Amino acid sequence: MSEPFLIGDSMTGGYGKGPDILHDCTIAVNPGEIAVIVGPNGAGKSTAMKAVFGMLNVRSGAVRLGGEDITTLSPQERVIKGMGFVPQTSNIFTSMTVEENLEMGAFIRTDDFSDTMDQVYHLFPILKDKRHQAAGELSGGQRQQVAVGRALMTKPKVLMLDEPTAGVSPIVMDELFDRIIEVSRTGLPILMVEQNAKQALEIADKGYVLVQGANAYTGTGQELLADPEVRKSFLGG
Amino acid sequence: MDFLNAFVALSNFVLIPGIAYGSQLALGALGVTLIYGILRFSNFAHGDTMAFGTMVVILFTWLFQSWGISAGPLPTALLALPIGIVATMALVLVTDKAVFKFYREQKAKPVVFVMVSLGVMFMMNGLVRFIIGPGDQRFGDGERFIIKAGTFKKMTGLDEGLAIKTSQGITVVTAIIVVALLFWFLNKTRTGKSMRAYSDNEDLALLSGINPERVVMITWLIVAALATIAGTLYGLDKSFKPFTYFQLLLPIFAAAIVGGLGSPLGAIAGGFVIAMSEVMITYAWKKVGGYILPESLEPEGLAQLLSTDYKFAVSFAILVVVLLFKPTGIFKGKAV
Amino acid sequence: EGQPKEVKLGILFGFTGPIESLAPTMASGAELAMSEVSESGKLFDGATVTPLRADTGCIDNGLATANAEKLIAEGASGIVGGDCSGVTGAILQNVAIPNGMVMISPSASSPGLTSMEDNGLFFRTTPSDARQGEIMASILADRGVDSIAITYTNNDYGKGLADSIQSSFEAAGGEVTIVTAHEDGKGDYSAEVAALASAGGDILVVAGYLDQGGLGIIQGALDTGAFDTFGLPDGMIGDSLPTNVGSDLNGSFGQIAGSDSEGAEIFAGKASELGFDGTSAYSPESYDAAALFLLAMQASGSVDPKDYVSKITEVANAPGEKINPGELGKALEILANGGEIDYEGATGVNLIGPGESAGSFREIEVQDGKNVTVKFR
Amino acid sequence: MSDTLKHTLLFAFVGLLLLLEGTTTAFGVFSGSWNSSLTILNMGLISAIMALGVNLQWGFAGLFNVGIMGFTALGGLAVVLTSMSPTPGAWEAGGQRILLALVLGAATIAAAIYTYRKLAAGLTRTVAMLAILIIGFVIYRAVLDPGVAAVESINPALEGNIGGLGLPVLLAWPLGGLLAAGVAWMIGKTALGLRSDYLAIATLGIAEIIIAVLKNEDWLSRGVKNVVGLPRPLPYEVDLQGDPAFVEKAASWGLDATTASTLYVKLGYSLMFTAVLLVLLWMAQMALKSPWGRMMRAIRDNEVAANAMGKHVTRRHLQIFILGSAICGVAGAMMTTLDSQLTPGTYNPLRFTFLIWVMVIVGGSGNNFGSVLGGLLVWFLWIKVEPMGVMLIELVTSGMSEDSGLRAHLLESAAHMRLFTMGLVLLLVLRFSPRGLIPEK
Amino acid sequence: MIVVEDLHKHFGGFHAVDGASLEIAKGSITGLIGPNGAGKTTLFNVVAGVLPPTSGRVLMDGEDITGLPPHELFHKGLLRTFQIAHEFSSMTCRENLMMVPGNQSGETLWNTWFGRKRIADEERALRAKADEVLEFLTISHIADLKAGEISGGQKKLLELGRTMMVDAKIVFLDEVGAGVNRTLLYTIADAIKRLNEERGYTFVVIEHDMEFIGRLCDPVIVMAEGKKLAEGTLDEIKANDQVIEAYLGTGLKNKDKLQGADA
Ligand SMILES: Nc1ncnc2c1ncn2[C@@H]1O[C@H](COP(=O)(O)OP(=O)(O)OP(=O)(O)O)[C@@H](O)[C@H]1O
Ligand SMILES: Nc1ncnc2c1ncn2[C@@H]1O[C@H](COP(=O)(O)OP(=O)(O)OP(=O)(O)O)[C@@H](O)[C@H]1O
Ligand SMILES: [Mg+2]
Ligand SMILES: [Mg+2]
Repeated sequence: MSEPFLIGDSMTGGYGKGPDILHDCTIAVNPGEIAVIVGPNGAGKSTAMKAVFGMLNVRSGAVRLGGEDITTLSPQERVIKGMGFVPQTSNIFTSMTVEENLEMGAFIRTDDFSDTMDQVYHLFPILKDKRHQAAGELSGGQRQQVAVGRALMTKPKVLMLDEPTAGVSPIVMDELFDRIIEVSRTGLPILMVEQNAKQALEIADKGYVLVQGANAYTGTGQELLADPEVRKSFLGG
Repeated sequence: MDFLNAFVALSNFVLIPGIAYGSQLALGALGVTLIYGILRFSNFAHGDTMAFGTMVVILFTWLFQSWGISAGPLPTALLALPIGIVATMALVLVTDKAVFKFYREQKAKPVVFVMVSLGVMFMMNGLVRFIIGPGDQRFGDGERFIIKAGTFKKMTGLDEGLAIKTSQGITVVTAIIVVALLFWFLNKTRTGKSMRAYSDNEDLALLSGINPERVVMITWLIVAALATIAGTLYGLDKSFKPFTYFQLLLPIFAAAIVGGLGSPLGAIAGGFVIAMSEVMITYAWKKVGGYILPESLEPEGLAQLLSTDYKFAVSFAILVVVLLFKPTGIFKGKAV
Repeated sequence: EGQPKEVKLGILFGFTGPIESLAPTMASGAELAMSEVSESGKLFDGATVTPLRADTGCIDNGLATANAEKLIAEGASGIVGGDCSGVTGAILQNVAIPNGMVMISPSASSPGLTSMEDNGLFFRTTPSDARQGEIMASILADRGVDSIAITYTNNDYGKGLADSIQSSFEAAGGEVTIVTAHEDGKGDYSAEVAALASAGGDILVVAGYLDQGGLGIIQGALDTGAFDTFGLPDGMIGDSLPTNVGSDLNGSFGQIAGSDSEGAEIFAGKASELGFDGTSAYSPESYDAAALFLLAMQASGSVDPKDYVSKITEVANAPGEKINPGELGKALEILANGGEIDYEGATGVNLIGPGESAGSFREIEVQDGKNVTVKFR
Repeated sequence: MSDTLKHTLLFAFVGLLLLLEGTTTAFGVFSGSWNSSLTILNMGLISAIMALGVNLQWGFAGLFNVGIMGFTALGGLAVVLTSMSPTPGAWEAGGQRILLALVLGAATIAAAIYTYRKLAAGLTRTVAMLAILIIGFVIYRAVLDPGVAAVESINPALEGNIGGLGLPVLLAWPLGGLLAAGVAWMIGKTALGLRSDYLAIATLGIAEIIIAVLKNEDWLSRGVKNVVGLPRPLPYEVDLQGDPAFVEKAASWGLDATTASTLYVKLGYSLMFTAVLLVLLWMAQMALKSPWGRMMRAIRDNEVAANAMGKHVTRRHLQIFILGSAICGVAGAMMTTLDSQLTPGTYNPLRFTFLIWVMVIVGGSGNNFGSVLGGLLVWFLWIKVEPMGVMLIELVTSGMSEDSGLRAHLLESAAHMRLFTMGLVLLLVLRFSPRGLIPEK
Repeated sequence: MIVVEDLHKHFGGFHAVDGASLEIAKGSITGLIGPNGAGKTTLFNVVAGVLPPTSGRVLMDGEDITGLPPHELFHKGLLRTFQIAHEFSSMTCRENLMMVPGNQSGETLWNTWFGRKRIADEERALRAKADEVLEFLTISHIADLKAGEISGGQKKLLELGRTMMVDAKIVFLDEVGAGVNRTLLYTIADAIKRLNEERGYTFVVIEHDMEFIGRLCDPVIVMAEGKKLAEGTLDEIKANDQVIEAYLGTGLKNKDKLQGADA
């Protein structure tokens, strides 16, 4: 198998001087693919995402994007290389309006991004109503929509989402997954962490199960869904 | 009854000085509020930054004067102002690199920043006194008055005079321009918005591709400019003495807080609230009363609510009252 | 016997803090007297005098007492200081009296210090406020002033002086329209000027300091046209005031301690040679304070406070040969030969009662941008 | 190195500094005088107590109180009101009137608050409140002013105030705490709803108001004219020097009477202050390690959640605000006792508020031992940066020629090295331990 | 048990809760669902005393509790969790739990100095209780970690754990499930059920996971635009067209495309 487009390869590391959270953990995604990471709480899923994005030091292992080693780049440099990320928590600018949040998503873009913004508003109509409201005043689910919208504004080369559907209503979740599929159809690789694992694995090309910072199971989405052990331990039976 | 004289007296002693002082406080408060809004700490070194900037302006003003360069009716200091601003910019950038950056990387708590800024304050304190000494410096020149009290009396034939100093005029005009610019910059430009984004959520700003160091740098540059302008105008209007500038910190912070930390409009409003309350509440209304009230009602005493001994107490009392009703200031400031 | 080759004198002023702009010239004044004595070679057998500077912060009792202890530890034989009355009291009570150390303050004029139990260890070269108030009232009366407004710097000097001017002036039948304080070190005096203007009065008496709030008040009053003549007590007399204010100050008047000797001018001349402003507040008083120490030591032949303390009043007062600034060498020689002197110094020193300066005064008027002595009182 | 060892070493270091100050003149920084060393120690102990009070408020509960100066001054006022003897005739002349006026003033405010609570928002309420306040103010001034004038006219140069109760001065320490606590209660009731820097500036302002009152209400404590010669809990040095028994005792230790007497008094204060400090430290430490401390930390971390978990946040804030302020009041009373005088003009925020904050932060906020260490160490530096600064200047100028103008200028400005060096030291300490020397666990 | 009468909560001109009236029966586990921004959290906040209502009343066991502050409601047995976790970040997870019970004698200053024995005993019991809860939530291993340094889902569990530290009468759970691993979530569902059956707690649960709601809740209330839209069993709700349109949706549209492409 050739080298994947984005790969966090055998990453080991943790926060600051604390203990290692990740142990030889590998995650990767290719263009047109949706890769989903699942696992118990505290397994290190978010940590793995942050490691790929350069927000913590990996003690060993490497991160490569399009064959280029970006292990030493700062998060901001990775953004410029075309990586987009929606963190799990504090993922919006609470004091800025919804519209400004989206504009900030497009910060590195120099072209006209008004049509991208229209697309986001089309995807999340509620945001259009609230475009001039401070994002901090939104409901939990609305915030989540802003966060995802912000990442889409970047027009990234690879999109990383940490639990994008946490707290959104079923109808919006379906919309969101639809949109994610659509986006991935355009060739954009998508790496996401999900606790709504069943739905997520159904649309996933590739699934990782992380346990205690290490890869426990890896396979296609369908494979994992079919694995009784995985179902029982991580997908709620 | 003589409303005209009453109004002129009130303007001369209360309104005009109050407005000028208010603008000076406002310009100072803008710097404080900006640091708070974007870098999220109360910068106690601001008074001494103002002193430093003003000092450089003074030194160059003297140099220009010795060369015979002047700005006609305007103070020569205005010509030296850009140099002062540049020097102050250099100073704050160096300070930031040498001191504050470390704590930003550590993600230290705001109170640690406050203490660090106290340390910086002490050092700048020493630096300024080293260079120019602790004494009083005067550097105003050019036309001192736009209109003099005596001239006004002759012109209008009124009993009361009205004086407007050039420095007062410049202060007010500058304050208006600077605020408008700043407001536009922060709310409408990309860089301005990125600064607000940074202040809101540093990590996320990073993820949006905003260069935090650039945001910090621009903030300091603006603050340096504001501090130098504020300090120079204050010095032109009153006089320059390092200790006074340090003392100025208190009303400046009061202004920034009443207005709402982080809000440029609030800084302006706060500056006027503080300045006006100092002057108004302790004003002896005797003279004004004498003009507008009928003879029989003329006040016997001074008609003064509180003696001027309490002017700071009054402005702080008003501050506390405002905060009780608007806990984060008039313009809904931030709180970290 | 054991007369030292080096005499150390402490200089304990507020080099930082509210009066930091006054302290350096005060210290220079004191050091001028010391170097004069050293250079004369007449003290003991050619002893040199070494100044030891230390800071009071003006308003920091803790710092001031710690530094006073330090001066004593370093071997100071006397302390020129302190400056602000608060710290002066603290040093006196907690360091000087317990250690039997003599203090001569050039600037603490509070009447409260007069009554303090000081074991005869405390002196000052600045006259007490009560006396100056009477003088000022009589000057005002002579000039036909009917009503005055008073503003004072909000410390014991200003407050005491204002009180005494008010009571003396009212006793003489004048009207005081308002008495209001101003704080030094705050640049804006709009509120004070507004209140003073509203109250009105023939002239405005400014019981403050010429390079502190007093200057700001005068500037503000002139700018707004509130007052055009000012009454200037000693804290406001100095060359820098007419220079800074300009011709508008002409016609204002006041008084400062000084006899009809030329002491003040001589001192100012010597000071400007050395590059400091000898008319700055309390600089001459500081010179006198240091000089008194050294003269008293010479007279007693000892640097032990116990021995020389009794000589301080002796050298300061008549009988004896009058001594002006610059004549310290001569004075030392007279004393060495067992003669008597009457030290006049830069401020016409004359000590009365418990270490107080009696103070004769010069009436000053600003003419053509200069302080001119018009009369002695 | 274990934490305990490190912390012990830090305290030992401060001890060593004081020891050096007492014994050697080496390094140009120390003065080799035990008197000097004990003077520094005594103020250091008081500072440590203040730091403890501030740490209680900030470290435990996250209250940003920048009004320490005001509470310190109130403690000082308590000393005057407790220990001075009453001014003869003042009470009859105007004292009662003043008291009445104060009661009326309080009644006015109470009435205004009552009206505010009872009436619904609207024009009526505003008008009613304004009317009550204005009429109340006029009556208050009408009653107060003659009383004040009467009291202040009694021998104004030396007295002019109502004097005190003539009680033993040691009683003033707890009473100072009580007075500060009372005022803290009033402030807390009104201002504790404010957050972070808003609370800070409000308390700063209130402290300024307290000082303004002290400076200008001469009938109370002579205003800027200062009260000097306050009684002391310890004998006067001159009396000791005149006491043959003491002189003999001193001689038997090989000390002359002057040195012995000054050391005796200072040591006496050191012991008293240390005792107070230890008691307060023990109490603070016990409180911190108990469920009460846990609750406070929870409130500091997240008020909303603590409130939802049944903790009465406002009441707890008030409680700790009062406690911390009372401690500052006690320290203020101790300081005024040590100075033997009340000098309202000396209270300024840099020295009495921000310096204390520096102590807390440098020591390590949230940690009681840290505050004590910070208090002692920073006070030592505050005194000693002056010679250090001069040394620095001499070092810099040593290479320059004798008559260089720059050299003269620098030497002339040496006094300003004090604050400069303070800044430098502060930055260095915070650089190498940003969370303080003894951080919160 | 809880009756909400015509409750309004306006933010400026925006009516977040707009005349909602509902009743929560004693001993029930009531589900509260509705589109994002329907006003569920706001309703919780008003009932729990965090926000003052614009108008309307809240009754608990017949007693008017409108506008009571949260700490008083806590002592009346009303507890809540937060949608966005509100942990005490500088305290350990165990301490996060131990601080919950009210009226601890160690919370009085006097006792911290003079009642140390009693405190020690109480603390031992509390600690045991906290460990039990941690064990139950399968997070014993993080007991001594600072709550600020645990994962998002773990914070959610801790949030839930706090409500288990005391004997509550009614517990409001705001999306405990968001971000929690499904296997664990269903374990939690069982626990809630147990608390409900064995200890008689009443629960109100906001959740967007229908499977979770289905396992647990009866009845289910649907809110939309600040009002009650429907109420009934989950099956009834699922059949309601309005609810489908506003909230549930009809599943993935692109799913077929996806499968097709893979094939
Ligand atoms: N402080 C506020 N200021 C202005 N509007 C607010 C504020 N808080 C909430 N809102 C608005 O009120 C509405 C209801 O919000 P709420 O948080 O109650 O929704 P919710 O039903 O809990 O949604 P979710 O399922 O997404 O959590 C939202 O549209 C939100 O934008
Ligand atoms: N900022 C941090 N500092 C130190 N340790 C952390 C930090 N954030 C997380 N951890 C630790 O790292 C481990 C993994 O956390 P992570 O957030 O990656 O989990 P996760 O798999 O995303 O869980 P969840 O599904 O609950 O979000 C946790 O045990 C947690 O204790
Ligand atoms: Mg996670
Ligand atoms: Mg919600």
